[in-house]
Amino acid sequence: MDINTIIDISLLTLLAITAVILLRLHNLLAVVLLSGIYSLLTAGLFVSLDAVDVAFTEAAVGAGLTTVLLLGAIAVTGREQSVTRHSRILPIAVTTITAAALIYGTLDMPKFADPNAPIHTHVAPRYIEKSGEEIGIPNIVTSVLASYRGYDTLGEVTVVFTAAIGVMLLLSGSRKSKSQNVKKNVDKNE
Amino acid sequence: MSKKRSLILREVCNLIVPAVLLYAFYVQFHGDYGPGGGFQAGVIFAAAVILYALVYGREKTQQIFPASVVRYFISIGLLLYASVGVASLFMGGNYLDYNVLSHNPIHGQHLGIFLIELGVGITVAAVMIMIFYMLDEYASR
Amino acid sequence: MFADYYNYWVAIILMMLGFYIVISDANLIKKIIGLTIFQTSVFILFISMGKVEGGTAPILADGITTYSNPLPHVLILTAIVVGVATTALGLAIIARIHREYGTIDENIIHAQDEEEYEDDDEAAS
Amino acid sequence: MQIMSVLGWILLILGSFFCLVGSIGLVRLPDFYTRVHAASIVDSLGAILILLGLMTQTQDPIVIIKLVFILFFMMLTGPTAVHALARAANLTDKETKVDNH
Amino acid sequence: MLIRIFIASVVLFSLWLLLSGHFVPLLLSLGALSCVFVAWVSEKLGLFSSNFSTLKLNLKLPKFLPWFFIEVVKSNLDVSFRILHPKLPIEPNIMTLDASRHGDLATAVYANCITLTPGTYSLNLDSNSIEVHSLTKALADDLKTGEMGKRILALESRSTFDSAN
Amino acid sequence: MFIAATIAILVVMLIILLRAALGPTVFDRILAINTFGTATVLLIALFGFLTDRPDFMDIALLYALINFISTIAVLKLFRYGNLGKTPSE
Amino acid sequence: MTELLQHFELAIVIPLLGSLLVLLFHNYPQLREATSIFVAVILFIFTAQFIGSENQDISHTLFTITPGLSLAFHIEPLGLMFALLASSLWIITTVYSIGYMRGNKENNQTRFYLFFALSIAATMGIAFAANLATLFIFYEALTLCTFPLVTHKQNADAQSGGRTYLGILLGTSIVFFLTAIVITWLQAGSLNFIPGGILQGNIEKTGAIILFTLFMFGIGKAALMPFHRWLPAAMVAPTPVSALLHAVAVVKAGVFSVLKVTVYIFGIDFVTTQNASTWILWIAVATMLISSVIALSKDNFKARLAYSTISQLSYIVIGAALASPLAALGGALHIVTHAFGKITLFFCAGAVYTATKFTQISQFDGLGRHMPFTFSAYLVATISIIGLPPFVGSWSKWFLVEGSINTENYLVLIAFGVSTLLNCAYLLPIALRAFFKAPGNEINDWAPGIKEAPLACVVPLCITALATLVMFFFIQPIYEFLAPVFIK
Amino acid sequence: MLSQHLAVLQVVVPLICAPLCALLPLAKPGNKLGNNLAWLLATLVSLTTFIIALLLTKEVSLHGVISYQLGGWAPPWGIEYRIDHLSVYVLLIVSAIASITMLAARKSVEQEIAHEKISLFYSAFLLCLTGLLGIVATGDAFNIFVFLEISSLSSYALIALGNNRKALTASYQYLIMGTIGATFILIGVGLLYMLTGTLNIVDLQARVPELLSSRTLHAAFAFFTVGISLKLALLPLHLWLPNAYAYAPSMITVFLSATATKVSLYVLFRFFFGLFSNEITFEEFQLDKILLPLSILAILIASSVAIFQDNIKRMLAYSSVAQIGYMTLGISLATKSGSIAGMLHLFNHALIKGGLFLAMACIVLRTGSVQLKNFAGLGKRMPWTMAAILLLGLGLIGVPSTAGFISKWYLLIAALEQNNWLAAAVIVGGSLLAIIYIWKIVEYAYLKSPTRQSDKYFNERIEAPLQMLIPLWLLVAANFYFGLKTSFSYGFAETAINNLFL
Ligand code: NA
Ligand code: NA
Repeated sequence: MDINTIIDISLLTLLAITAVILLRLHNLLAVVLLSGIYSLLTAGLFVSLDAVDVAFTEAAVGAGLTTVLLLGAIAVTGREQSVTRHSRILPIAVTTITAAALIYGTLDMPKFADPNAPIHTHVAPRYIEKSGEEIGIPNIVTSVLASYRGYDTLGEVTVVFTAAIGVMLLLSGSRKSKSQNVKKNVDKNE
Repeated sequence: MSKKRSLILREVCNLIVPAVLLYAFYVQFHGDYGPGGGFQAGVIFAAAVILYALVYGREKTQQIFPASVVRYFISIGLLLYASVGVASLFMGGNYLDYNVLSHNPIHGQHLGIFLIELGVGITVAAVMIMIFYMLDEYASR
Repeated sequence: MFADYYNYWVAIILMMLGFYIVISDANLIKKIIGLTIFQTSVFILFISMGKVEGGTAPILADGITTYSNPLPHVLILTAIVVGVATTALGLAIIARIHREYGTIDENIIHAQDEEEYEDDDEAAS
Repeated sequence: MQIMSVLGWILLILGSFFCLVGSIGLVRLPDFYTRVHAASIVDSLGAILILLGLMTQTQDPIVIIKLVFILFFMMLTGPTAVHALARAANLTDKETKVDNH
Repeated sequence: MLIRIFIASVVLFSLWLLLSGHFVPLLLSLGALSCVFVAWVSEKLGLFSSNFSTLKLNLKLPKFLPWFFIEVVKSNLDVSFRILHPKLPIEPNIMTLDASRHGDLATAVYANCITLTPGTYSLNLDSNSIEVHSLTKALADDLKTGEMGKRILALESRSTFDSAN
Repeated sequence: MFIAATIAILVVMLIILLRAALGPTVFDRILAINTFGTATVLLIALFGFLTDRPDFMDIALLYALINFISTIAVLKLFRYGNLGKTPSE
Repeated sequence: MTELLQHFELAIVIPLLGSLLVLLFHNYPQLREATSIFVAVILFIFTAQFIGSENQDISHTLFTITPGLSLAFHIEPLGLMFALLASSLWIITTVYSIGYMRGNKENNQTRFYLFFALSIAATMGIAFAANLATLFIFYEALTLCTFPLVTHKQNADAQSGGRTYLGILLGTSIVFFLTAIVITWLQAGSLNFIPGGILQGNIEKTGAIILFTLFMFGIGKAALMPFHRWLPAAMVAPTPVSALLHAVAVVKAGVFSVLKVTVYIFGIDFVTTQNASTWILWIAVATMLISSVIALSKDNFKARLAYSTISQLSYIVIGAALASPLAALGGALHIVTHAFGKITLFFCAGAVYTATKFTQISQFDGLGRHMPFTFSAYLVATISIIGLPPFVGSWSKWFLVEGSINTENYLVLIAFGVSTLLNCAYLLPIALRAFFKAPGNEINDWAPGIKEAPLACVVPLCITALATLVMFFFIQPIYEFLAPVFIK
Repeated sequence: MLSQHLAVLQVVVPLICAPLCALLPLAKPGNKLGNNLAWLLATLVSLTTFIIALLLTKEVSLHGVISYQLGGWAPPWGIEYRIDHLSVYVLLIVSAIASITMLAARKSVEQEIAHEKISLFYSAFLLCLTGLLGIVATGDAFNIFVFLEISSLSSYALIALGNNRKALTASYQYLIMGTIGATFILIGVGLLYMLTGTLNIVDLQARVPELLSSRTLHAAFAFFTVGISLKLALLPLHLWLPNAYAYAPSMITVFLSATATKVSLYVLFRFFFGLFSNEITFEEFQLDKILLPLSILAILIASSVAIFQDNIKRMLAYSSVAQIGYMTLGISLATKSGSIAGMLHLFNHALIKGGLFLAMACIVLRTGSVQLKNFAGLGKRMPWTMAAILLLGLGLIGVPSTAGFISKWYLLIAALEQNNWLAAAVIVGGSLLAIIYIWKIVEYAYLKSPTRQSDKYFNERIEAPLQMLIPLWLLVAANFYFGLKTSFSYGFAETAINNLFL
């Protein structure tokens, strides 16, 4: 077992522990903080899986931004904790079935990190081999992100834009009371 | 007395914020070579502003980054990105085909990527700052 | 067998833990957190797919011949952004819900809604 | 070169050692205020030694510079965060004490 | 103001050069632009009023750091020993240090240094004093002798002349 | 040697996680998480060397920053119930 | 002119235009009602032009909606007969309506005349439909156009009556009729009405039985039990509506469809060879008898008439289900004879209501002396419906009886006998009461004021009553007109 | 010059105009210029997308499939826009409904949305339109996900803007379920990508057949199907829909009800028959075995629940769940004609339900409520609106000569072709239930007198403005046009499915 595998397995195990703690904790602030840890660990894992760009983003977003946003929301709602619980049977059933389906799905997966898996032999090789001459920049992820699949990224920015529009719609200004409007309108008509 | 209470924080913030802002630009413009790019830069830029707001308060932050201006940048970034595509249409290529942006395809690619990453950075930074403003303003209402 | 699929299996377990939080917890914010965990774990699954034995990060450098697959990274970058956008919007909605209902406990909100149905909901509340 | 390698070794091992000690302290010590001291070990000597150790292991000036930046950054932010944390805890404790009386 | 922006830009640009590693004209000019922009924003944000004194203070650091580093190592060893000791020999207490002679910045640095040394950390700041939590009595007494306070005061005193602006 | 240090850091992370789980106060958790962030920075830095691609220090640098901001944000929220209020008391 | 006549589908357009004019004149009641009568007359004249060309195999396809669904019309004897019946009775009913609506000072008269005209348009569509799809479209249109008429009063009764009306008619048509049409399309590849049917050789025995059953129940307007309840429910409508629509247009559209399906989709021979109709026959017989018994128990005049209608409709379904040419011919004939008889009865009910506001039979004691014309006409129509000469109703019953003998269905024969006795039992006593019983309390109070309903009411009912007598003697041309459809 | 770029312009035009719309000056009290400009822009953009869709339709009819390489990169390396009969069909529906919605929207939006948010509102609308069009136009599995999220996020925000606080909880619930759905889709896409190395749908279809025995492929299929079903609100995953539609701002309900689930259904079609194939979907995965019972339950349960709703928007929302059941029922018959019928119903239902909700918007504008008891006497007070509801209701029931009838006709044919009597019974039974709930409205409007809260007002005519009535009656006309002339609605669906089926 090489060090990569050790790190990989250790981080995954840490992630699992974090997730279980998260599940059991009901103090919102603690949950938010731990979800930050979860993100940090994930980002660490991404580094070990060679996805540095993703790790970079996950760190900035998952551990940083999301935490701040969650805290911002908690600033509104207060650190209220769950008072009631749902029944557990349905959620357990649903997750179990989903997990079973996924595990079933893994059974015919190409092995982890197998260089001959179809995923590594079709489409991707072009990016690795040709992006240097076609795009001319060393970061292949940037080449694919911004050029080969630049349209996805346009969509991604649009998603971010949408979120901003949505948040502004929801949180800015005042709520219009409907009953008042209707009265006004009826008066106008009469 | 009050000034001293958060003194450490303010001093450290004064040091860190410019560094982080600069770092954001570094990440923005070095995305071609290493990890990072417009999105990450935007987030880092926003993080710097948020840190400033945490320490000095939102109102003071909004004097320098007013919500009304940030609101425009949200659109401007996306428009920049989308109009690179429109430019390639008018220069005879398909949408977002950067090759046609310059006589040399590689130059075109560089230019295109540079512009769209800039668009991403602008929008993301503006959006994140805006969302923070909105949530915080709402909390204080 | 175990080492071949360990990444995937743990990712699945993580996904299910997140998924379970989403559907079982009554606290709206915790649900959102569960959602981010669920999604983050899906990202792990994706990134695990992209790993190549002996490969390194897909940033061209002299002397390196084996790179991990960049495409999953690109997809997940987008997915992360989508995720944070969803979270932001969800939190904004929660903020509003708290103002309107005075709580972020799903069951209490439902109870309030039910009462209102019975009262009769002339569009304005 | 050899010296640097050995030095790096020592620094890294020592750094790891202090990190471990700090984390153990974090578990062993009885209350929040004492645990802060343990956390400081990780934040100060643990981090410093490991980062210094890493600096000995590369010739790339950019990497070294970045490590310096990280170190500088951590030394700046770590105590600030701990201070803010301790102050917040302290104030909160005082408030609850006042409430109780 | 313009001067400050200029100086800051130059400093920032040197940082940029250190970080970048890619010295192509495009990146350099972008870097320059970024630095000017950041400097301008920082000025607007009012970050420089103390930043320059901090910078100057940092220039004095080389003399202070070795002593401080040794202090840090010593206290680290001490605290480590106590943590690993089966009996956990600690006697936590809180005390107040006089900082009336220190300026704002120096107080901040003083408090941070206290925090950086394991075994002690600053709990609270006051205009004239720093409240300190220490793990043992001995460490508290060490602090009370004021060695660190004096050294930090020395750091500051030589840079007070330009903190007036 | 990187391996040893890496493993040590992983163990450190595990232990810190324990404290984060145990709490008992929010401050304990914040402290643990802050320290966890430090450990992660070190892990990433080590990892860059481990895989012989040490030019990814950016990530570690970013972590240090993010870690700081979220800690400050939590504390601000805890003290003022609010993130952006000007602390003028 | 002959060019114009080629376009017999104008029979639909004329009442549509009429409805438009009614809408246009909504502020001028005189003009509005004059228009109604005028258009009715035009329609009748227009339709009558086609007598003689019914066997010329004229058909038009207006347009095709989608394969299988085309809007097409043709002229054949059965349809022309139905069209003539409806358009002629429309004239009379319009006159009657004017008297009734004014006499009772009903609201929303424009809407009434509007939907009246629309209903006639839909009926014309049914009459001339050249395929099942067209028939179905107008069948549904008729249901919808008559709904506002049924619920004319807009009160709670109207609401619940309308609900049953719409629920059953729309429900059965969508569930059974539509399904049957789709099956027909899938099996035969066509929906056209072809003499001799289109299903022969395209469907096996069980399929045929199921399909026939689906059709018979799907055509809810034929009021086979258990889907008969809409008919009594629809009696909340103003009486002219009941008269025209529930004695003529709607129910007759139902049995007309039954006949068309039997004759032109299945073919009488095919129904016979497959025994497709056997159990529908018994349901019809049961409906006939049970509804007669129910009619006996009803004191509400219109309700009794409604159950009588259900019973009489079953005669026609039996005619189709017996699957003998003569019986089917009898059924077709019964459409006409029952229409004249029953519309007279409804006119009488309306006249009584207009004159006295009485709705219950028990209130009628001695009423005949104050309203002699009305009750004489009632008596005439009753006898025609019972099937006694010299009234036209006797002919249709005769053919039906002969058909049942030919097919050796003696049980049906007996059922006819029983049903006739029941007819007598629930219809005759009303006339007897009115003429011979001593006036009840209510009439005593009212007596000086009671007189015949307005002329516009009385004249039409006299005309229709007279028609049952006249037609008895002119049965030969009607027989010759219809015979080619059934007897080769 | 732009004619060869129509495929991408279809999506990019609204995408670019959304930020432009957000840039318009915020309205200040007394100054509506910005708001009116925003409305004008959104309307023009919607009409433009409709025109582009028409041009694309012509193009596809004449020359077949349009493939457009985004960024100039050939698929599978770049993202491909791939427009065939099926996509054009849905593009037309979406853009047409968007145009109708925007033409009618101005007054309703002015009333329901806070003044200063109106330009943002239109921006969000355009984003939603962008997302929906993008999903349909793309030929790339991951790109579907991205545009799905654009449309979803904007719909969450738009739904939450409803004036009742339940709009917020509805939106939140939609957000959670929608995100779970999207994540499931992501998992599905991920597994497919893992097996094949490609994201291009055409490329995927070429590679899938040799993987049929792979259990991973089965899992991918399952996750994709469940994910889409969540977005599609297929019973029992429909929980988010009723409240979302009931409490969203009126015009948003109009738009979403007629487009959002339709686009999800499109994705299902694309996925079942374009990415996999009908053989694989039905023979290998036996999808029909699960989809059929679910569809049947959806029709019966949702229709029954609709009957008991007093909030008419909620009633119509439940009706939508039932109607989705009809569409999936068509698919689950596992035949060409079944899928054609499902597709056709997608088209017809968009017109009908869009129209019904638009009528609800008129009623909300004038009376402020869509509670059943509020409908008393509306037949007189809002004659044109109510007449439209009646006629569209007939369409929903499936009365002949309406578009709804054509759907049921083909569904029945498809069911009976298979001798599937149960399905046939459910198709017609659902219509019965529709009669009941539609007739509840009709009775209240025409047969009940208004409640006497304020006699003075309750007999006044309060007909909706022409700005809304004209679009409404356009939809009514379309309901009858497509009920009498099916050469486009059926013919195109037929070609689309024929091209898709093996
Ligand atoms: Na990048
Ligand atoms: Na310390």
